[in-house]
Amino acid sequence: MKIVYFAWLRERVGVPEEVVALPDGVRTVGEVITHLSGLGENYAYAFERPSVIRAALDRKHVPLDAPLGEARELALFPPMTGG
Amino acid sequence: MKIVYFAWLRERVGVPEEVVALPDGVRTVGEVITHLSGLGENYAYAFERPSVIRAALDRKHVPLDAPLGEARELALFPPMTGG
Amino acid sequence: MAPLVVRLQAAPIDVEAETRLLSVGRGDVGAIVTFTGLCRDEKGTLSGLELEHYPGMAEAEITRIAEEAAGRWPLLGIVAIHRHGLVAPGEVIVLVAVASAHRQAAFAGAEFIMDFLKSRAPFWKKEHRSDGGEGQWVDAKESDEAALSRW
Amino acid sequence: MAPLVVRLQAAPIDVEAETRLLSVGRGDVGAIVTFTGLCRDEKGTLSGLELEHYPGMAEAEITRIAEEAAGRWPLLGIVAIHRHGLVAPGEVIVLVAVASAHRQAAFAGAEFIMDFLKSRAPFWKKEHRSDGGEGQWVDAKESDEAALSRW
Repeated sequence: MKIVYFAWLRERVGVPEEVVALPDGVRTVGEVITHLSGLGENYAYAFERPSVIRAALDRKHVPLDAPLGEARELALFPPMTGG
Repeated sequence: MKIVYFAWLRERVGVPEEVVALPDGVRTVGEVITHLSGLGENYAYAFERPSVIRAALDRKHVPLDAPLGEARELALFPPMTGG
Repeated sequence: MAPLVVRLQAAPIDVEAETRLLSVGRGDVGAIVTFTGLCRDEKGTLSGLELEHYPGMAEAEITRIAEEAAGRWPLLGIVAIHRHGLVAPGEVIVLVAVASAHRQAAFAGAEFIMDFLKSRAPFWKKEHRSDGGEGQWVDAKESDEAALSRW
Repeated sequence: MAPLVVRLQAAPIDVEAETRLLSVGRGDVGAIVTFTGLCRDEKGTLSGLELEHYPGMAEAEITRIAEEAAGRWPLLGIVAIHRHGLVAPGEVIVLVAVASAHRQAAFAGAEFIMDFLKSRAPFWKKEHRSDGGEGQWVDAKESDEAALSRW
């Protein structure tokens, strides 16, 4: 699955986007985050406080318990600070 | 006392301002309006609905039961429609 | 509070120039809310509005309202300019612009000033009809008086 | 609903030109509320803000918010323009301008759009420090999230 990162999440992970092969049991956004957290120190640091992470599937906001469904792009980012 | 009129009150009275000698018993704005109403048809028409009249004494809003006190200028006008 | 500009004028209002004063050369302003009230043509029936005012009281009353707003919210500047005389459709009748560090205060200040200006500043509008007929004085709206109760 | 302009741009925003579109050549607009959010310098400690956004989603999300506002109030036009990239103190980060026949709808529409834009549009601000040190990512404010509950 294509995953894109923004702001300090992007800086901590170290790449703006990547394609990640997800294990079969990973079906929700929250499960993706748990999976990513185990991929290395940079990921563990990026996701150390999962509760602050916001997510979008195919560019629409979703809660962390949202199923991935047929989505092609998952975006993970901190709370937004535009405006 | 100097009395100034605005908008349709000015049009109905027929003058923008005038000096009116007030009888001794006239001590409040409302009493001035009652007195003016008896001065002629134009006044009676202007003040036919006293409840819609707004007033200012020396350029400060006052209720109709406000005493005239030492005020030099009484303004009478319809509800305001600026902005 | 920083700059407070209150003015009545017969000439058209230069919204951009008046509003620019609120932020030029300063780094503390984070939000500016600008309200402009425009003359409508009421589906083509009006050629304009004649704005009558009470000289001396109008400017004082708007100043009083603006200072009240400055006391309620942390504002960094207020501009309030009102036309008098004949105004054509599409022209600005009133400009209220409020600066603050943050948006909530700027919005609240601008709405407060407009709500009180509508019902407390001594201006009256008379319609000028496109067909040349005698225009009517605009009636005050009860909703404008009611709007004050929330403050 | 009439014109809906939503745009992201790296270039400075021409507030006057963008807002003029809402009223030029029409007689039905009686009120325009304009919000501009400006880059603050935080008492001289910042040389600017870097605005990161999610291309593709940012414009779509602002459009969605603007259309929601247009469904709630009788609006006659909306302009919403957001900068991205580096913005200097005093420059406009975001412009939201809303036209309506009357002021209440224009104020409500502009505040609604700004409240949701703040917490829902995918933008993130990073500080650039005047002293050249590493700047921080701006933290989201709880008050911005809380502001949504009133709508």
